[in-house]
Amino acid sequence: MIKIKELYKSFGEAQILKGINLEVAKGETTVIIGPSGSGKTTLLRCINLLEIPTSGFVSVASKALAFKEGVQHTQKDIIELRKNTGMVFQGFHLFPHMTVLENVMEGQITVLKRSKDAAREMALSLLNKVGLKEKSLAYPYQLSGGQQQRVAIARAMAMEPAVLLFDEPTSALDPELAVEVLKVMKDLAQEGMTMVVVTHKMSFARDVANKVVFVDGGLILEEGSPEQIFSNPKHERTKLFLSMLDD
Amino acid sequence: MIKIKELYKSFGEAQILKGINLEVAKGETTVIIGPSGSGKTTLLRCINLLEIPTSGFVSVASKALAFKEGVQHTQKDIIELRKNTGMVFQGFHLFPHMTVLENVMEGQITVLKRSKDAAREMALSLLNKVGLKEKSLAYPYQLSGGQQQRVAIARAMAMEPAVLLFDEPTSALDPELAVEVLKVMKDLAQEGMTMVVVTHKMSFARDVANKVVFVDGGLILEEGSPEQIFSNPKHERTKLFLSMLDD
Amino acid sequence: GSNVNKQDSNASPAPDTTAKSESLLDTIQAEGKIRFGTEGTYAPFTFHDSTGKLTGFDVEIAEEIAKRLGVEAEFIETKWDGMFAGLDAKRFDAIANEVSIRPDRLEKYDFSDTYIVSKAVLIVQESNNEMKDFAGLKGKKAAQSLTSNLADIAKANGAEIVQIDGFNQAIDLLAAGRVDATINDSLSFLDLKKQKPELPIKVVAEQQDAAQMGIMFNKGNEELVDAVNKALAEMKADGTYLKISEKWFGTDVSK
Amino acid sequence: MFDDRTVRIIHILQDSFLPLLKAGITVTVPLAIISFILGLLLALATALARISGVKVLEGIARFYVWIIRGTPLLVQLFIIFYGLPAAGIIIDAWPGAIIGFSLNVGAYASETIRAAILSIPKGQWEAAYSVGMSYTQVLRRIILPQAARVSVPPLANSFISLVKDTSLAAAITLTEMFQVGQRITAATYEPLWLYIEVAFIYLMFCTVLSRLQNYLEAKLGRYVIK
Amino acid sequence: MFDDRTVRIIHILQDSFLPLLKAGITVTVPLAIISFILGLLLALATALARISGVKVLEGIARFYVWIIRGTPLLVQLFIIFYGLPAAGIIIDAWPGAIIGFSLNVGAYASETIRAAILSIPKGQWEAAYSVGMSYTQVLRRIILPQAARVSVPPLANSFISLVKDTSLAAAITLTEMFQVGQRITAATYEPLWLYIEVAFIYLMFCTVLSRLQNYLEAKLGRYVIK
Ligand SMILES: Nc1ncnc2c1ncn2[C@@H]1O[C@H](COP(=O)(O)OP(=O)(O)OP(=O)(O)O)[C@@H](O)[C@H]1O
Ligand SMILES: Nc1ncnc2c1ncn2[C@@H]1O[C@H](COP(=O)(O)OP(=O)(O)OP(=O)(O)O)[C@@H](O)[C@H]1O
Ligand SMILES: [Mg+2]
Ligand SMILES: [Mg+2]
Repeated sequence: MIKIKELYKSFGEAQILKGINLEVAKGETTVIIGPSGSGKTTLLRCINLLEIPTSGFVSVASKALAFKEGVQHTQKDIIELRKNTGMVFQGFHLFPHMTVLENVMEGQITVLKRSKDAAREMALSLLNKVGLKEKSLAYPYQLSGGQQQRVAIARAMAMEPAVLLFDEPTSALDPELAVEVLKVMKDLAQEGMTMVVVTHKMSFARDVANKVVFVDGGLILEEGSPEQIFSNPKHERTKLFLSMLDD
Repeated sequence: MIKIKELYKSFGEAQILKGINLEVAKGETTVIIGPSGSGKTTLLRCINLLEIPTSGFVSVASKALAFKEGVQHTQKDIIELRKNTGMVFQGFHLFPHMTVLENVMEGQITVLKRSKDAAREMALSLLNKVGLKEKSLAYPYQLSGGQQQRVAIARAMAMEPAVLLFDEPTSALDPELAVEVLKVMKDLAQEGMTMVVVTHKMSFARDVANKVVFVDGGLILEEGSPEQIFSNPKHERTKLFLSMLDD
Repeated sequence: GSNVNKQDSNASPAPDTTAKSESLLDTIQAEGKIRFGTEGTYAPFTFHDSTGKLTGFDVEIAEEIAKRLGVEAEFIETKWDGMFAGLDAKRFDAIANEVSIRPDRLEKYDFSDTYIVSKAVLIVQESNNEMKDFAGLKGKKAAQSLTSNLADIAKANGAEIVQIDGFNQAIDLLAAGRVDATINDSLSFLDLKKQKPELPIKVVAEQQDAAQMGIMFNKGNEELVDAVNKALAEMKADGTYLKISEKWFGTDVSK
Repeated sequence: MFDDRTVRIIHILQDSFLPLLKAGITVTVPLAIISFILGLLLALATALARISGVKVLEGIARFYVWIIRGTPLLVQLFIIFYGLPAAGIIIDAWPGAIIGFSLNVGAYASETIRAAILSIPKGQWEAAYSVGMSYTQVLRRIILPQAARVSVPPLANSFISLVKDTSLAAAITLTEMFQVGQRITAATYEPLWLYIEVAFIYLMFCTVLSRLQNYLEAKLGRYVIK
Repeated sequence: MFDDRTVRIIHILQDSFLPLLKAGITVTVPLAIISFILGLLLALATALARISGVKVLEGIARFYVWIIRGTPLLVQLFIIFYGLPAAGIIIDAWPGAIIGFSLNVGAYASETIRAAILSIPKGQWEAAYSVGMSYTQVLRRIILPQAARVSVPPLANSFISLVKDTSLAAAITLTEMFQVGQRITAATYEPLWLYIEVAFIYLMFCTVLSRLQNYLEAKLGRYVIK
């Protein structure tokens, strides 16, 4: 579903991603862990092209793009690839001037050109799924963080992307509120959604991930099944990092 | 060191604290846990009078105030009690227009009327203690979250308060950065600082707390040693809550 | 006998207690200066010469009046609206600014005797051969400042008035072809032609005795008005007036 | 009870009220509204040019704001009305005034709008891009509605200033309310009282605007916590 | 090469430059600076009154802002200079102009400052209170320095407007730069060119102000990420 080859990304002088290779199979959930500043967020942003990679190859579902310095892709190509992904941010980033329902309808109407009615129906069924149907007419500020994040997931899903990307979706939430968001994500995984999740919720990784990827210094240091990584990490660096996460 | 009796606090119609009784002995560390919205933050804010209690009795070190509806204490009384406490916020709230050093000097100069030299000396020694002496001249935006929180601790300590209050000091931090802040707090506890800490870092509570207090619905539901609370909670509610925290 | 001299006013006791009853003329002579309101932007009557000094026909007449009252003339420059408001507020004692003596003004203010009589001229573009007299204004656009009596002449001849702030603006409008004509003071026109001979405008008609100008005062200052009239009469009699008139216009403008 | 002068002034004020109000409603108000709307469009374009990242556009926008903010509105009107005819461009008073005032609003308001757009968190752009929106869609649907809320108070300031600045239109022969006041003054010689009356009518207009400002602030702000 | 008219205009512009500049430097600039400083103090007091929570103070502040924003500056100057003497209050042109312009700056800028103060996160107040500071200390040491940064661009707008608005002082007998321009016009009959020259000098002053604005924005913003 996702194929990334030799992905490099620099900001000015600073090289942040230094040749990432990653494949995610359809229906699988991949969890990315790694120290702060290692490039996890940058990697996700390169997958949906919020950042344009310096060089390398990115393909999601049917759409693939190769990047080189000096080569610019059209706005159209970028949007097309981006449409195959949905993104859920640490800070939710709901549109504050729209109701919950409008948040979930917006992209369907402007991007997918669905009719209002179709968009509303889709939105309501997704809100139902994340347990927020009765909050349809509320504004984001009237929701708790956990509720906001569930709306953000519904908003991303409404575009029917091939892959959902999550960047620390629960780290801004109290433990209690995190639980409800993780539950929704777990359900999605079980329904066969392809997902890439940056998170430090180890219990989620253990229960849900098909693959855990440890990123350090802009490189994938080690990847494998959750058991492999958590119980039997190959690298000292991984061991040290995991020791800091134990609650 | 702290004595709170029958503390009530309402915002308009909503009663948030419903009769809190709490004592914290000198040199002890008390950890407060409880679900979101239970009133933990409000309790801390009532101790240093960022919120004025609706009724009840609050004493910190040598200063005590009784509150009743209709009775207003003077600005002077409030500041005097407040001076006995230092507060560390979830969001750090450093003064962005001042360097690290100036942040730690500010209160000493304006409130304690120390000389600039004395304030600087004190500030440097505290910054040294939290491991940030070499960042003295940086501005807050140039620091990581963990570093900012350590400066906030130094800023609170510079006022030499009798008690330090912490409101989820690490919940805005990555696990790695949280570690460095928790270490500083642990050192303080070992040096005999009196502290009240709202946190969900259970390992910290287990290692450092003399007492754990579980707050729910504006009341203290249960309190005891960490072992008591974590291994043998009396209430179902406490058990349920703790089950959500296991990573 | 209202011309009180300095000794008289010095003789009046305790000026602060009787300040109310003291006449404006007394005050002027006590202070040794008379304050004139003037625009300072209306050549050649009241304007600043190339060195920046306030001068002009009205200014020199006012100075001469002051001299004959035995006081200094002080000029306070303000806009046209501020002129009336300033006199009302007693910011100055009189106005020397080519103010024409009109019945409506006389309702609220007093005037001195006439010190200049203006002829109104009809000014059009050089290329305009249709308009030959004031009657030709009918249905045409004339740029006029509404505060002047020249606007009344234009209106009386059936012109559509385009309101302007001053002569300059009228000339701009005329030159830009935005209006067909303007009626103005012949003396201003001559001064303009002196400064800008290349301007493609011309005079096609003249009207005698269009207006009589006087120094303007608040009502209730008869002593001062009388004193000023006396000074005007004296300067006309001894030739001083003629000298000033010829200096600015090369002719006697009192008739 | 009242002396003659007072009676006279009361009469003048009574007689002048309707003519003044009429000039206000037929000239001052439409001039202000039309110029403000056009000016806002210009301001939006200028603000977008300023943050476009395209050097040439940025340069043009900067230059425009610099010239217009740096020179008096009266002079700008003069140049449009008396200067352009020399270059063969003859614009009537009404369009001339609208052009002048719009250019002015455009320059000042562009700074406000630019600041408002920049104040919307980057996360909003990214969230909107991440659902596949194009630049224009993001701007129209997500950013501008939020920027509108932030910019209402300063734009209201601009609008209220504009209502009063329209009095400069008299300099280019447009007879607006202030000018009517001056006409009446020319016949009645009571400038101070007429000015106060004119000020009173401006105050009425501006009070309506302030109300509108409060209404818009409340409406656009319904989705934020007070 | 040049025709007579051109040569004449060039001479006029050359001769008038120094007198204009002198009026600008001795009247326009000091008038604007003094009024702006006093106006800022007034604006600060008004803004604090507006957010004080004391109903009476809030009411007074609101009323003041409403009256001043709602009526033309020219009328305010008129009332101060020509109206107050009727009540026995005689104020000279300079102090009168300074009072008028300060009151105006005070009203408009108070809205800016109020918004800026409210834009500082509540956490800053609380952090400062929590180290034991009093209201005034928090305001002076923590809030205002940060609010200053936010309010530089809109206050710069106000200052730049003020520089040009000082031309209204001519109506109350203060001969500032614009009036000097009109004087020269009266003798030379070249209003358009004189106006352009005057505009050029205003532009110079305003350019300096824009530079100052950029400098202040950079200096006060040194502690935030770009
Ligand atoms: N737009 C940018 N310009 C310059 N540097 C950037 C930019 N975005 C990220 N970086 C830098 O890239 C590095 C990696 O950042 P990234 O956000 O990908 O890390 P991360 O692994 O997500 O860390 P965290 O766990 O803290 O979120 C950091 O050093 C960061 O400062
Ligand atoms: N200023 C206020 N006005 C009105 N209600 C308030 C205010 N501050 C807090 N509350 C309400 O009081 C309740 C308790 O809030 P508090 O912040 O003390 O909870 P908490 O235990 O700290 O929760 P969390 O874990 O989410 O920080 C919440 O319902 C909250 O909405
Ligand atoms: Mg990240
Ligand atoms: Mg809390």
